[in-house]
Amino acid sequence: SSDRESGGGGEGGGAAQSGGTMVFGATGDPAMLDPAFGSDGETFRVSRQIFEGLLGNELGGTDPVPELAEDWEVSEDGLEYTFNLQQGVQFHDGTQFNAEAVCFNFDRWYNFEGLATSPSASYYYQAVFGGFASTPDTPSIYQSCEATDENTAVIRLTQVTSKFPAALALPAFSIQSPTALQEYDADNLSGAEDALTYPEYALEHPTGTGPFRFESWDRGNGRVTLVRNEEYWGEPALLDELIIRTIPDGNTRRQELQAGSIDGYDFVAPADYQSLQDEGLQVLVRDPFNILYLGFNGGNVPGTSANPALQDPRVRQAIAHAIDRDTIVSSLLPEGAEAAIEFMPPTVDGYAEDVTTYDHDPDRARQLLQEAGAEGTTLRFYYPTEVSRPYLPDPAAMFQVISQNLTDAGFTIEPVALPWNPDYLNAVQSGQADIHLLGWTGDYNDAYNFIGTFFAEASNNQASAEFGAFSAPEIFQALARADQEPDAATRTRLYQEANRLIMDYLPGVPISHSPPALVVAENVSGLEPSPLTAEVFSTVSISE
Amino acid sequence: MSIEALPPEGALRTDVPVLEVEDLSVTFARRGEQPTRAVDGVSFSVAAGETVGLVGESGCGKSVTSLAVMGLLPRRGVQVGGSVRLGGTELLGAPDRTLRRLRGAEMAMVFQDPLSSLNPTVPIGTQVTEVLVEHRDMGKKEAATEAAELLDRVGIPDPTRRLKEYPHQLSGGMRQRALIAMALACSPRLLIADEPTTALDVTIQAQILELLRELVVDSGTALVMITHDLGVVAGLCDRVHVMYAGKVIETADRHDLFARPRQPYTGGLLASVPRLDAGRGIPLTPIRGSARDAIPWAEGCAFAPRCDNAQDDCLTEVAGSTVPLEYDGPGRELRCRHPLTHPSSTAGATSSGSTASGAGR
Amino acid sequence: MLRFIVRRLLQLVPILLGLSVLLFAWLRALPGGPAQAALGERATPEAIARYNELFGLDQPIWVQYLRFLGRAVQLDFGTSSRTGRTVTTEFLERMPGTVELTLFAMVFAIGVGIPLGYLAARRHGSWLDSGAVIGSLLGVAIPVFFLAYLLRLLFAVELGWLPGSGRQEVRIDATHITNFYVLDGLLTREWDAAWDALLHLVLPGIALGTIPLAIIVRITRASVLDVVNEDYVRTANAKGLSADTVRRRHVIRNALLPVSTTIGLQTGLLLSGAVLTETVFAFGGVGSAIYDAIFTRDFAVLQGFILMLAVVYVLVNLLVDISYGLLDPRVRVR
Amino acid sequence: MTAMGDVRRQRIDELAARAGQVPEGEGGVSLVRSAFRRLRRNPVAILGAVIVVVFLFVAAFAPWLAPRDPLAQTLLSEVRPGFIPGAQEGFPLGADQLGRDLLSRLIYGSRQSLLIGVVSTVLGAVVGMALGVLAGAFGGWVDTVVMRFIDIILSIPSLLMAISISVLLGQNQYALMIAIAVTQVPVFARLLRGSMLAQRGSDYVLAARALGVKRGRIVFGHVLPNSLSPVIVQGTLSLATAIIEAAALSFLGLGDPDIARPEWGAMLSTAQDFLSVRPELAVWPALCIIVVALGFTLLGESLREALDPKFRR
Amino acid sequence: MTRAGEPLLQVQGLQVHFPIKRGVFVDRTVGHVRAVDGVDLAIDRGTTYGLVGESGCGKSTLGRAVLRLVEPTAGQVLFDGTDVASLRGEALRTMRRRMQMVFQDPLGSLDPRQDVESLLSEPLRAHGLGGGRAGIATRVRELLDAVGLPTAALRRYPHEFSGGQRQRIGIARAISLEPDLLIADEPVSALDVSVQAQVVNLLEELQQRLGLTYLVIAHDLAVVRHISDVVGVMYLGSLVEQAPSGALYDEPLHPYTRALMSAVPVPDPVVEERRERILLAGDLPSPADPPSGCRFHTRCPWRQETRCDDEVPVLRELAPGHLVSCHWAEEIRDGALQPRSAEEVAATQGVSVRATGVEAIESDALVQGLDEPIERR
Ligand SMILES: Nc1ncnc2c1ncn2[C@@H]1O[C@H](COP(=O)(O)OP(=O)(O)OP(=O)(O)O)[C@@H](O)[C@H]1O
Ligand SMILES: Nc1ncnc2c1ncn2[C@@H]1O[C@H](COP(=O)(O)OP(=O)(O)OP(=O)(O)O)[C@@H](O)[C@H]1O
Ligand SMILES: [Mg+2]
Ligand SMILES: [Mg+2]
Ligand code: NI
Repeated sequence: SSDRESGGGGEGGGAAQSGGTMVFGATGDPAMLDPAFGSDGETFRVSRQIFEGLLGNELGGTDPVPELAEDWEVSEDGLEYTFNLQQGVQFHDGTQFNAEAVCFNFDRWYNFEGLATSPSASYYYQAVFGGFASTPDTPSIYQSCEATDENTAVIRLTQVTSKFPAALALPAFSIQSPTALQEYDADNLSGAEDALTYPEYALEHPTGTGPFRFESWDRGNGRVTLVRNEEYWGEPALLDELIIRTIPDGNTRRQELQAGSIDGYDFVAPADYQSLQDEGLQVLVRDPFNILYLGFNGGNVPGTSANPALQDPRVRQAIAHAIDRDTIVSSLLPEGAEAAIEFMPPTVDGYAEDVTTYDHDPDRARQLLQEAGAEGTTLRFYYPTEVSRPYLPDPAAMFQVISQNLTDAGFTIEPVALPWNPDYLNAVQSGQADIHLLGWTGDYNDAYNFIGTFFAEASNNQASAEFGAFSAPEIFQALARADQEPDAATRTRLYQEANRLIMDYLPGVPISHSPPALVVAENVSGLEPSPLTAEVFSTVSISE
Repeated sequence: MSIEALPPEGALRTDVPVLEVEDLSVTFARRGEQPTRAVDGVSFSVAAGETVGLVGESGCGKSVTSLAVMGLLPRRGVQVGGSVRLGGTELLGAPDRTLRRLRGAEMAMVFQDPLSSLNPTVPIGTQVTEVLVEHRDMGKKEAATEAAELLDRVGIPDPTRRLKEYPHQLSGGMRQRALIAMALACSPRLLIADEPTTALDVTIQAQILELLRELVVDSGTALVMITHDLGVVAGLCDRVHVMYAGKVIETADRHDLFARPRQPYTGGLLASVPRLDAGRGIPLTPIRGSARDAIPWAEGCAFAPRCDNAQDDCLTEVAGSTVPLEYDGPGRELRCRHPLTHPSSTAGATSSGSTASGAGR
Repeated sequence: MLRFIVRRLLQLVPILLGLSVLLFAWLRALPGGPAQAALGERATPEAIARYNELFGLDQPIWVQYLRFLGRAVQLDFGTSSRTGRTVTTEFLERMPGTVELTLFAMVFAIGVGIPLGYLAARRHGSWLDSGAVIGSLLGVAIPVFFLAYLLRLLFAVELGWLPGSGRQEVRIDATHITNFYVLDGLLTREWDAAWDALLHLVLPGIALGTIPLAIIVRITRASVLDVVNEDYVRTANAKGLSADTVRRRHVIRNALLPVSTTIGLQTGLLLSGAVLTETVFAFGGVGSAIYDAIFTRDFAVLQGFILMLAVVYVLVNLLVDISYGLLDPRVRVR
Repeated sequence: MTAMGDVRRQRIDELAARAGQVPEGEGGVSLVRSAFRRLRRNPVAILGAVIVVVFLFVAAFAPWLAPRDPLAQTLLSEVRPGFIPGAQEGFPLGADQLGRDLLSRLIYGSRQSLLIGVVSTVLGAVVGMALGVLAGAFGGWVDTVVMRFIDIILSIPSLLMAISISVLLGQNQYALMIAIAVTQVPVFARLLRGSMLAQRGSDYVLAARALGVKRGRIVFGHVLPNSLSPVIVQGTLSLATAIIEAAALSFLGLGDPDIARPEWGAMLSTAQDFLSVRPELAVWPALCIIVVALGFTLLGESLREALDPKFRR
Repeated sequence: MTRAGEPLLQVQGLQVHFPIKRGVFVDRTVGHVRAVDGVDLAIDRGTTYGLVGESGCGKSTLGRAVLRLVEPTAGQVLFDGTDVASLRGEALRTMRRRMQMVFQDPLGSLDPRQDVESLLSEPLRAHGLGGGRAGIATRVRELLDAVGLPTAALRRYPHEFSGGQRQRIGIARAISLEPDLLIADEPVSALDVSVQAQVVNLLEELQQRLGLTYLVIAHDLAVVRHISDVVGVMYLGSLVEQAPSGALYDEPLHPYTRALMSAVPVPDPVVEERRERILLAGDLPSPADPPSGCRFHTRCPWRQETRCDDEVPVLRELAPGHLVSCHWAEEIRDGALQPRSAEEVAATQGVSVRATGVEAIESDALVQGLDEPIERR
């Protein structure tokens, strides 16, 4: 059967017409090219073309679908997953893809040592699986991987989690060539003084099974070149070549597309949607799969001092009533954006229609504030600079409008602006802000990926520092129960319950779900926008 | 001198004075400012082998006169009137090309400050040879040999080495010699020296003056010597023109002038200079005020405010009429209504200073 | 001359030492310190402690400094936290672009500035003069990034004559040997690549070159105005030299002396100061690398780049001094 | 003697008496005053001064001149992505991307921009001059140490320096001012030192020493005041540079964190995102920056000319 | 304070050497400019001592060293019995009150920002003289009167005056402290002849009126002779001859003085024509590297094979008050030795004579460029 498959691949390669070269404008260079160490969008944008995981995402959707695994079964207790693998798949270096390769990758992650175990290296592994073999103190939900035969891999977990297996669609869990990983010393992260040095594998030899092969990375010119994988096991890519070019400045990206130097770009400013369309360019709007919120500081992070007024639910409610979400959505966010009533988008299972809502009502806000005796409360309002996120295209504008709303309701705002990464994230996640703007784009379709990330119980019975380590046992319990519930319907109900609890408690104000967009030139076809911002370019073609 | 160096309109004539300046006037008119007349109706002539001195205090228009003769005044904002003829050829209004051909070849000039007058970034050699190349059609090599000879002639030791040096490597005296060498490169018929020794020490000044003296004697060059040092004039010039506020106010042969100055101004100048051969304590009798105190010639005699002989007719009632320059005995001209009188004897020349009617302080 | 060069090179030592202290202190003084700077999105205090231990950041400060210095002497400035490659590699990869850009900008500024300044001086008071003066004032007053947009809007988007960003058309598959793209194109005889790389220099080069252009125009003009009034120019005219000789040998030569100093200073500034232009034109040089480093808090890169740029800057100025010595015999040093 | 003669005689006496007297006229014209006079006659200077004065006036009286509250997002509800309300009744230049009156923001913006320019220049000048005085007055090893320090600062390109400082001090308008000020320090220090060293060698300083004037008085009473003119010129030019540099820092995202507070640089850099929608949003603040910078530069250049001893009579 | 017999100022073995520095980190001294190299002189009260010599021979430096405006390297300056060289701080400042200076460049020596009133009252205030505001005001008017300037000048600034008037202001300032000694460093050489005479007259008049003692420095021999009682001739940092002015003119003994004297043009054609001229060869040698033996031997028309090149001549008194430092002074006076022409001297000496001012200024373009107002971005 493998003969047939590879023959087919060869045929496909021969039959594919010359699809030309596409140049796509990205906002930054990838950090490196080994997705196991990646956590940022630009790294994943490249990874997704080179690599595939056991699962992938539904084209244009958020649901996990089989990719390198043809299908899978879960044991009754939800702890054992059996994956039946695609046959006749080869890595770009010619290595055969099989169950051993799969287990090699799982074992690789589990056995990371030293610097590879630092959060800056293997963030997603730690977020999904917890600890490593080398860190017995931190429990890991991964137990083992077994290649029961050439095409069957069995993965055992120590604990049930709703994240699994959906999380396997994340590029971080792409299956990479064991030969190449070994040959190029993939796990050998070294570090001098204050930075990680990546091994040769991650810089020069990423080897996967995907529709494109890595060709070159020209850092000086900010260009990653991928070429079609002629041996691809599935439908081969139409493009001969895909070049991902770094253009940090949004205006430059737009002008370059207008000038025809690039064929498309990501992070389109909402203001430009219309004018780009008028020029005949295609603006591809993704379905919103994100949440923007204004986080409050619960005031329990040691070593920080939040405004104590925020402990008072009435003050929190006042803030929620002060914000004019409808105007924000209509004026600052692209068409298709929605005001949010809870901390996850409606398309995710577990969304509750009937949570407590807080309408725009400045008078009510003032009244609540008065009741709480907190008129004129000064709030340190953190917002990020130099960044455009799918859920927050223009942080400065958002900040200004919300801050004006709050001022109108009787608050005093003390603005703090910090560059996004790492300053802003560090400050906000260590509980330094009174209120802050942040959001989240779902990694896969799972409620826990949203509200669990925000409000699950961390150490010493408190929520994460981002929300000021507030303590709400009923929310924690509800989330934990839901996460460990193997039955899907029950789980959904439990998550809905959790959402209601959260919106009653009001640890922050959910603001909006915003549809980010890509734009491509007129002659580009076949690019399917993905709500996860996980576009795959193999279906894209470009005409003269 | 080669034929090519001559202007095409015809050879410079030798039967006329080398330089004739007639009624030369120069007016500076800067935008937004009152026009100033720096030189006002100056006339003089210089014959071959003759040395003519222009003396006067600072700012009286000596340099402007010389620059006007050379055609070196800036075009913009300057009006030059009158006539300047070199060997019979009119220079005022002559095209730039003609002037350039004459300058350096037929007439040359030596300036006051030898350092700033030399280009600091070009070797002395080049600055000398460029004249030769320009006017005498010499090749580089030939010019260099000739330049070395010139430097030797003006008394610069080791000329071949000096040719490669830059102005700042030369001493003041040598710089001035180098400038003179450049001026002499084409054996010009007219040499104008504008205070060539003012910046130099006396011992060096003596060397330079000796050089100029030899030059006039040996080659018959006509020399216009501009200076404010009456001593230099006394030793070098045949005829002397004393200038004040842009006009010549007295002209005389050297001996006459020093023996019997007629203009109170000339007298005053002579009485102001301490003399080496006069004893200690003989008081100087200076002119009062300074050159800034001149009145416009149009109101009469510019010197009147500082003059002790001034009478009411030194100011004219008709605006624009001035005290004229008039014949005052053989070879003399004078612009004064109340000149100094001298006892008829021309003997006691050495005491000429005391004959000036002493006043001042 | 050699003595002079050695002397100037030795003078670099205290500057670099002082600079390294300053930079080191700066890095330590930053809120959160290097650990926070390096650790990613959701770092815990434990992770930070682990990190500090790992990299010896728990040692006394002077031990840290000496170690830093020891490595800096060997041109080891650590590793970029963003790319994971050594700072030195990054620098060597980025510098050629900046050098190319700077050279282009200076060639533009000199090529246009000196003739324009000279003409303005010769036509002192004419409309050309006023135009040059006003233009040069505007050149300094206009924010570079705004100018960059205008230039690109006009020449890249509207007219489509010139590429608007990057160092080379990405679709061209050029071979890179030295990372000087124009040079590489010539070396490998990929003429189209060389030409394309050159075209990519035009717009950023012009944007970057405006300020030096403005300054050169003004200094040339002022300097020519000064020189034409010098005594030695009068002497040259008195010697009856042709107008051309006077201009070439006596006016321009001397007028260019102060200009040459400016050119050197400006080159030094450009080599290290192209942050804005490179960012706006997505030009892969040192400036855009620094920009990225700032916002990703890539301190190793910032520190290393600033130090190395300071060396470049001082070296350029040394070159200027030497060339000035060659141009002006008065300051020629024995 | 005629009557006419008498008059003339009198005139002669008058003239004679005046010869050697001090010149007539109002007199007592100090160099500063005479420089000022020359300045007044220079049309370029007047143009510069008018620009500067107009903007200072606008900044001072912004609350009275601005038709609206520059912070009020009055027209926000009309704003749509890709559409920003243009000029209309009560909004002569239209609104910005948050529905605020552009004209009012430009008017208020002059305050912040000029404030940043002035404060950072003054700060830079004061510190730089203090260093310069230290080096210029004491000479010797003090001079060496100060100048080496200055060399170190100078070897860091100014924008990088400003960036490093804003990174260090965090993002606020004081950090911005300090950052710009620091980049000005070496210029002022060198300038003043150079100028003081030149003055120190002059004869009048020697004369003061010979007269037994105390050292402090020589430095502060003679050397310093006479060394100031290049500093004043540089100060004026630096104002322009500071305003532009502030704009650049805003553009790089290192500006004032309270971006609601109108400031031209910040307005220009945010407007870059709306170039395709309403280019005027960028053009107006850019024009303001250019014109103010031009004003200061013109003034500075004419000051330089006016104070240049070459032009003194 | 009235030790009448004693000279007011006595200078003994005064040396001023300026180090020539060069170095990598720290400047090392690689040589010395011997600006003043062992000068002895004495000035009696109420008399004028005139100092002449070519440019660069150290006249100004000597004058400044007397006032301690430059530090002497060696030697003594006894002013009224006190060694000025040993004074420090306040004592020196007070002592300076009694010695004042008039400068060559009248404009440069006046602070352009001060008006005349402030210029004249500053020294009074610095020394606490004049007695209060009103006292100072009257004193200032007196001073103006003394130098022949109207009170209208008070409110004016130096640039508004003519050269001669500025020099008068300089003189008024110098005499404001009622000094005993006035050092005038080329007080008239920047002025026009007529103005020069006015200033010379003023100086003489003030001397008579105030009983001042003058040290007048000039390069113009005629001026020096005109106002001095005793004239000293300097060459390369040392005195070569000193004599009462009449004696010096009548019978210059040193070859250099003779040459100098013969070089001064006299405004009288008759004299000029008769005058014998002794031309000197070459220029003044560099004081950093002065010739051995007699400093003048490289240019001396009377140079002899013996002694001149290697033996330093001492200042000998040949006639009462007439000192000269020449090995062959008597022979020259008596006509026993004949001078050679400049060409001959130059030929025998070769061209080893290095001119002054050859020292290149080491220019740090980086430093210098930045001292100008510049734009940086
Ligand atoms: N370029 C000029 N523009 C305006 N006025 C000028 C210019 N050049 C000279 N003058 C004026 O012309 C007058 C005569 O100047 P000139 O230089 O000829 O004097 P001088 O006799 O050579 O004086 P000195 O002895 O100082 O050289 C002066 O009053 C001067 O101010
Ligand atoms: N501060 C100084 N440092 C170094 N050398 C100096 C200094 N001052 C003077 N000299 C040198 O000392 C020598 C004597 O200078 P001085 O000024 O005393 O000469 P001078 O006789 O007054 O000359 P002039 O007639 O030109 O004024 C000169 O060679 C000069 O270069
Ligand atoms: Mg003159
Ligand atoms: Mg002197
Ligand atoms: Ni007479």
